[in-house]
Amino acid sequence: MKLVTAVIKPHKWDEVREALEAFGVTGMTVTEASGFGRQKGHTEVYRGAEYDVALLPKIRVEIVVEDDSAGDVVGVITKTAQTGRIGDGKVWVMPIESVVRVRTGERDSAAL
Amino acid sequence: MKLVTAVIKPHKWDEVREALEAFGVTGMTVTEASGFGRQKGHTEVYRGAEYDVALLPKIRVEIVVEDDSAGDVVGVITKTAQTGRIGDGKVWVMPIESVVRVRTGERDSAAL
Amino acid sequence: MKLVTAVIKPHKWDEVREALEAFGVTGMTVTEASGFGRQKGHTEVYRGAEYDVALLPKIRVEIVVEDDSAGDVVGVITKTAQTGRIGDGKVWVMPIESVVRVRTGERDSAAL
Amino acid sequence: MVPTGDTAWLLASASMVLLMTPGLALFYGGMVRSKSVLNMMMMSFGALGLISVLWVLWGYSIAFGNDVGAGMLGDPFEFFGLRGLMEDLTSEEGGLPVMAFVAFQAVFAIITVALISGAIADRAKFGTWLIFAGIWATVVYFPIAHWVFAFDAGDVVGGWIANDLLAIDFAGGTAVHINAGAAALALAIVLGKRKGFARDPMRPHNLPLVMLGAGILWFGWFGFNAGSAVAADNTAAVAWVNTMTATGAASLAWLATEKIRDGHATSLGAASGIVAGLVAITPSCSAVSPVGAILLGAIAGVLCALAVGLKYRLGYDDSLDVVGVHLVGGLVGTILVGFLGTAAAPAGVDGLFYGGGVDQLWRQVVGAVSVMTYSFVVTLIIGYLLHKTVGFRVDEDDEVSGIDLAVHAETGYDLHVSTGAGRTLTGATAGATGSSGVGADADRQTEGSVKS
Amino acid sequence: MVPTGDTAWLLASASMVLLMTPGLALFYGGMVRSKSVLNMMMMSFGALGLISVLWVLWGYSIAFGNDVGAGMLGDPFEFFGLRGLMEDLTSEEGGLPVMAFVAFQAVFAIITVALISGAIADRAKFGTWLIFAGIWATVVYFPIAHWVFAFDAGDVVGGWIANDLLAIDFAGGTAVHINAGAAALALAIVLGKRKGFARDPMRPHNLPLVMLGAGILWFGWFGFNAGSAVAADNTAAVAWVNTMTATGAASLAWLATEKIRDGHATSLGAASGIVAGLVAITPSCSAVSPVGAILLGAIAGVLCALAVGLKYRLGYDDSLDVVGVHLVGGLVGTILVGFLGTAAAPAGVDGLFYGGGVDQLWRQVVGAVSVMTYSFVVTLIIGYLLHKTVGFRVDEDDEVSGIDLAVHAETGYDLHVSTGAGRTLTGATAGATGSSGVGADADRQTEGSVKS
Amino acid sequence: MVPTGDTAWLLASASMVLLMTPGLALFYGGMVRSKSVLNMMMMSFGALGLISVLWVLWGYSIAFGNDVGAGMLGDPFEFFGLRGLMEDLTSEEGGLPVMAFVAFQAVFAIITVALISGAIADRAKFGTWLIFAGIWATVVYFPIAHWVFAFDAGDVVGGWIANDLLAIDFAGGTAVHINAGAAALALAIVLGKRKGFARDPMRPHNLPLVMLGAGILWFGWFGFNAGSAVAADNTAAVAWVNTMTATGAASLAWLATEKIRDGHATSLGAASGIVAGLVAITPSCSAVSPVGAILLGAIAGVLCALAVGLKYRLGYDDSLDVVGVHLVGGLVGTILVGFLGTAAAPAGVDGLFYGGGVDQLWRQVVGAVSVMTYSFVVTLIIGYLLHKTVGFRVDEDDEVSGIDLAVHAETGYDLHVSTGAGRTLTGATAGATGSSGVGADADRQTEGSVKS
Ligand SMILES: Nc1ncnc2c1ncn2[C@@H]1O[C@H](COP(=O)(O)OP(=O)(O)O)[C@@H](O)[C@H]1O
Ligand SMILES: Nc1ncnc2c1ncn2[C@@H]1O[C@H](COP(=O)(O)OP(=O)(O)O)[C@@H](O)[C@H]1O
Ligand SMILES: Nc1ncnc2c1ncn2[C@@H]1O[C@H](COP(=O)(O)OP(=O)(O)O)[C@@H](O)[C@H]1O
Repeated sequence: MKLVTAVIKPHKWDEVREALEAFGVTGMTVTEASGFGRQKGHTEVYRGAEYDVALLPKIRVEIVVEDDSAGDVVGVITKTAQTGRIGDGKVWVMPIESVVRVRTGERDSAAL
Repeated sequence: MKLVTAVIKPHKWDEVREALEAFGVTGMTVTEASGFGRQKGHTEVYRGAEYDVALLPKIRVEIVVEDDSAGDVVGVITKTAQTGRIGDGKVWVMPIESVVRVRTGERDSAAL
Repeated sequence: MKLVTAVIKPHKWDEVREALEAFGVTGMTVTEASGFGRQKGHTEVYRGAEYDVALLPKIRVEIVVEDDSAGDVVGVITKTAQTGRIGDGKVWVMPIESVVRVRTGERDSAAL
Repeated sequence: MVPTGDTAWLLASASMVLLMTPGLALFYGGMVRSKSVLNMMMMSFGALGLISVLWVLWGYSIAFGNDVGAGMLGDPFEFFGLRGLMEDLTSEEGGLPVMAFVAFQAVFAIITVALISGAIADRAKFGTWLIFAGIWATVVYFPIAHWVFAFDAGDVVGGWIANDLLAIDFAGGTAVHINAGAAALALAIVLGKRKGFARDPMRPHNLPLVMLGAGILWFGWFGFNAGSAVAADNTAAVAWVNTMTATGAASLAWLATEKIRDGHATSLGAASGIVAGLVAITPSCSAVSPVGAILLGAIAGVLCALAVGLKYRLGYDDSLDVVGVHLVGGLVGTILVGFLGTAAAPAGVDGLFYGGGVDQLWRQVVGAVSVMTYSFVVTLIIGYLLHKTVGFRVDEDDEVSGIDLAVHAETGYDLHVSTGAGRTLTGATAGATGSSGVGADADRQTEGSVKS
Repeated sequence: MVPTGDTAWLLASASMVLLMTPGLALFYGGMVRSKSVLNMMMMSFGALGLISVLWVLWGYSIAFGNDVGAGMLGDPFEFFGLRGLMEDLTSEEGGLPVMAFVAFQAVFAIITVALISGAIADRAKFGTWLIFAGIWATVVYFPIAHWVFAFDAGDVVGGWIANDLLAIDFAGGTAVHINAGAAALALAIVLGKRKGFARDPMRPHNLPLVMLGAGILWFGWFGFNAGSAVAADNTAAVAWVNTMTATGAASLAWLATEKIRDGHATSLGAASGIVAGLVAITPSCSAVSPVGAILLGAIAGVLCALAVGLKYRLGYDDSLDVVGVHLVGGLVGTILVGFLGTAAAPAGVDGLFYGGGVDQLWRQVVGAVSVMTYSFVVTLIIGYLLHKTVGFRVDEDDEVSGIDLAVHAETGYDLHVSTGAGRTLTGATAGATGSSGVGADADRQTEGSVKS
Repeated sequence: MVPTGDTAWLLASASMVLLMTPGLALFYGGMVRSKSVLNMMMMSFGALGLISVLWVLWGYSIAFGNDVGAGMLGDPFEFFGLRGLMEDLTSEEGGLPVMAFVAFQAVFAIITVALISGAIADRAKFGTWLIFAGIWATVVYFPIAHWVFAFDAGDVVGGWIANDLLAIDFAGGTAVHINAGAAALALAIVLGKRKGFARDPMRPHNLPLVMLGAGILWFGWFGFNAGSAVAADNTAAVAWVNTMTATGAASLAWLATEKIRDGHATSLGAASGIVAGLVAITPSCSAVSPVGAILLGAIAGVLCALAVGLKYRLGYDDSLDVVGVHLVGGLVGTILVGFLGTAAAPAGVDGLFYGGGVDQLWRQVVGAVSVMTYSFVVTLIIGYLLHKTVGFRVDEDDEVSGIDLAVHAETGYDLHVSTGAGRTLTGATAGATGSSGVGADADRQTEGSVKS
């Protein structure tokens, strides 16, 4: 099993979710995150004092998948989340040793 | 070392934490997350317009453990977080190469 | 490639980010987290009723790095985030199989 | 001729008191968890809507219609729908527009009902709450308002507490606060404890909201108390000053109690002390001197700060301490008139400490106990009847996951930076036809909906 | 001699109405997504600043200067800068200070402009909004205020609706609500739909804020309606009671409509119903009985609850339902006077249901339609001119990422537990010299800035 | 006979001004980081409680007792505890209830103290703040109120600025704003900078709260300024209109300054401009024409917008710009009376630009400078004494982790979706016995507590 972690732009989340569903992914876990990278942050002004806000809002998605789906899932995300502008995000894949469905105790493939 | 990641229902968090403490886990890191899966989201209504809220609030717990405790920790979580109803969540285990305690620089087992 | 995950005290985040930038890290993903560990939580009082707040605010940073930088990155974080007081946090390293830059589809080293 | 200055003050006061109910909604709403803030606020807003209608229909008539027996009840039909009250003159040879008085008293009825809801946070069916509110106002509040606020005038006979017992309750310590507090206790018993009461933390989710609510309540309370002079005169001014200073003293006293007992003076304590002081000075603001008001406020602050812990000992889940603050504060304020009342104040009655003996004291106690008993017993009956028939409590699941979502299909806050991640509009019920179909708008993208 | 009671009420009312605009800012602000809450509030606050100046310069004069032709317009120069209005006496042999009336009418102009902004949430250039507000007030609101509110007095000639048509609009159902609602429709058309309208969820980000806003609006509206008596008299008192009870009824009716149609009674529904009721009783509060007000409010609550869905069917993005609530509510209230008006009420006119025939009804319809048409057409012209010249809409990117950041360089909330993680002060523009350099403060650590 | 119209307006005004302090708490509270919002609000609420008691005890007497020497101080014992002031009549042959005046002036004292707290955000010991507030009110505010507000009346001798210098300060530009601003500067110096000042970002955590605060302040300020006429007359009406229009102009001017300098017009700028305009029109609202008020407001808006940057240059941490807004705004408003005053306005004095020469101008300058100097010096002394004895600043650790938690044992917000994850009730101090033990409630589950 693999864990695919994707960090994407927030307004792309809905599209990515739909594409993943269409592909057959049945579940995922999402957290709000902030990204720091090449994409410039922005400047805020309060009473004439300027604040550099280096962090940008991102959506972080985690998806546990079968070994052989991992590449495709990464592909689907990459394709859907792409705008071509700096800051589109990253996707990375890590090995998982086991996964359990809490409700039933089913393991690995059966747990998805 | 292993990293156990658990995604559970928020109202089960207190029980899970107590069970883990009782088992001997001394630390963990928690984030608020949203889950998407078999469990249906809900519908909200604002001025007659309906919104499908697909994401459900979840608690995401990360626990770094010794290799041989991983299975037991997963067991404790699975047992405690179980309600038997859809959406109870998942627990997965990943390999960790090293862990450091920031305060002392201690490594691996000593870092926990 | 490796994934370095660091859980640190919030007020250390700015320093850590600067140190990592100086070291050459070009990107990272940050989430707000809560930590449970040796560090005591605090007590809140509402109308005479006391509440133990076991969780403490932490910043969780994820950095994808080249294999050979991992140790140094962990070192930089450990050094910068250290206050010497309980609760300084943990840093752990996990193996990554692949990483993709969403914008370009570049992979692995080129994706950073 | 209409006394325009008095009318101006009465209309301003009525407006200020109306604002108290939204203020209460904030005060209460900030104190619950974020998953039930809307339901909490809705109990106040529901009362606001409902009682403003019932008051016009039969409330005013029950409270201020000619007495139909023993000072217990006004004639419900005399002014049904406020009939005949729109004429220009009110008293014989000129006086306040009756409608201004109708307005002022209406907002008292509204907030009294809303106050009760603090006892049943997070768990009451909204529909049942509305039914309860209507029945309770009709059989508890309107009659008690008659007892306390309906003074005999010419041929018109009023209520027994105002005219026979002669207890002093300037602005509603009995009719409003003891009444609401006793009813709150009854309902807390009827509905039972929240799941996790006294074990899980149920701490306030938004304290700035609570403090804003307290500020608005204080502001409105000047209308409540000083407006109860029904004139822009010296009595109103004395009531105003006493309302300020007793409240300040109560807030300080609550903070001091906390600091000594718990080691911390809290913002929730400051806000709670404010309300405790306001409650206690309500019956007494015309009867004590400003220094007496400081004393009275301080006593109320300490006692209420101690009283809010009672629920854990006695095991009733009066979630937002309506008993500890309104019942206890109302009793303190009402009874202390018997001690601290001074003939130099507008009410003109000396209490025990000012050489007046126990004459006024027993009247105060009888008034307080009567209202408390009637309200508690009748509320218990209404509550149980509703609980056993339509049901008063939501499902346990809905309580745990959050009553806002279950009952109102809403979430209080959506502060996520992401642009509404994961939410999609699936249907907009549209237009005068009432059909709930999907709009014909070409811009509508149906693939936006979830097929989970 | 100055009638102090009336003046006191008028000044209090003016203050209450001024508060309505911040209240509206909250009501609207809570309803948008958190990324545009500040811009939403700023449209109200901008109107507050701008119109309070324009009213003094030429607004009052256009509205209440001597008529310069056919009841369409007051003389803009007569009272330019309020000249000559600071004297002590107003009417001949004593009367209200004119300045009190100036004050009271000013806040009507302000809120009418602010109301429009609800139609163009999330996407309007702030600068263009201000320009629009100034032009619109000058060519639409000030003249219409003349039509409706300028009664003939001695030699001074007023507006055609007030004096010739004799439509009843006690506090501005036409001049304020139909006017703002029609203008809102026009602007929604000019600016077009938000990206994602009717597909993406755009749900309220802070409902307690919305309810607070509704509460403040209700409070202020007593100044609006009862203050429109321009006296602390029986008419004011009747207006007060009707304003309370119609609003309560409308809120209940909206909730009932929702419960039946959607299965849930929502807090947004309660707040919306309150505003719908307030709008509908505005023109009619002096003309109906309290029971009539209940009926009128209930009808308005139901119709507005149904009307807010229209935008999805017809495809205009009136983001916060200014049309559904203010235009529809204003029409309902104005026209129902022709049915529910009763001679027993202060306005003294019988409507169709009270045997008055259609005489008043047609006057109401003509007044309503005239204001609606004029406002819609002229707003459309102003809007398109601005849209084609300076531009009325922000970049699509800015709309998506959030207008607050793009236009105001601010974020509504920063509720993170972390101590401002990732943000660093890079420059503080300082002092009277206006230089924006780095301060000389030794404490300043320049390595704090980001070199990304 | 009591002049009911004037009394009505004065009581309404006093109520509105009381609401300003909670409004200020929101205005300030929204501007700090979320970890110190409660402490920020508590400094205002603490002042509210404390000064409302001290005013009754000796404050009123020091301010309005018969002068005990050179117009510097009223007799503190004459009206100690407001003795003898509850009688019905006030002036000889009838007049306002003295208690109404007591009420109105009380709320001025309260808010002046609260204003200072903006300078010492995030770092002051709450206990020390309360001690400071009590001493400062007694030796700084009450005497200065005597100087400025106590007019000679019959045998009663008042203060030197009001009666001898004859500086015009209608509603407290000197006594309230210059006074609070100078004290704020002194305290900012005494307490020193916050850790990370001018390096770490300390941006507002809740701007809608700030804007709500500004809206409430504006509302209340009508009571402040127009109420200072102490009558419902033409002067009040002129003050009202000037208060509206100067404020609008100042808000626009601040926004324009920002737009030109920083490229963005911000919501914090709009709110700040509102307060700057309100401050500047406070002394001058009876002395200038409405057009003069526009000019005065605009000047104040620009100068205050520039002045808030000074702290970074000069290196004092006036956290929320009490100096930049209240001291500068107060000076601008007070001194501009010497230029823009017009005999056509109620105060009846021509300034330099209206041909009045420098006569009024020097009086204004002397008044302003005297108050500023006295306040600054005495505050510095009080501040240092407290700092060296009981200590004025919290631990650095507590400052960094958040003063709310450390001092008040509370957290402002808990907006987590999870049901209070990780928090458990460990003890409920209960009941009249004051014991803090664990309740006997069988429902209580002790395994719920944490054993970390
Ligand atoms: N080395 C990294 N480790 C973890 N997350 C990263 C890393 N680099 C970038 N990111 C994440 O990816 C986002 C986009 O990266 P950025 O450099 O801005 O643009 P791009 O990926 O288009 O080159 C960042 O905001 C951050 O969340
Ligand atoms: N493939 C997955 N990868 C990551 N998280 C998942 C995955 N599937 C489910 N989850 C998480 O587990 C939660 C519960 O899953 P769900 O399918 O609703 O119920 P159940 O696990 O009981 O079958 C989801 O809300 C989501 O947070
Ligand atoms: N086993 C663990 N797995 C994951 N996170 C941990 C673990 N132990 C501690 N942490 C994280 O590290 C933080 C600091 O740990 P703590 O035990 O309080 O102090 P220290 O690391 O200084 O001994 C915790 O708040 C938690 O977020």
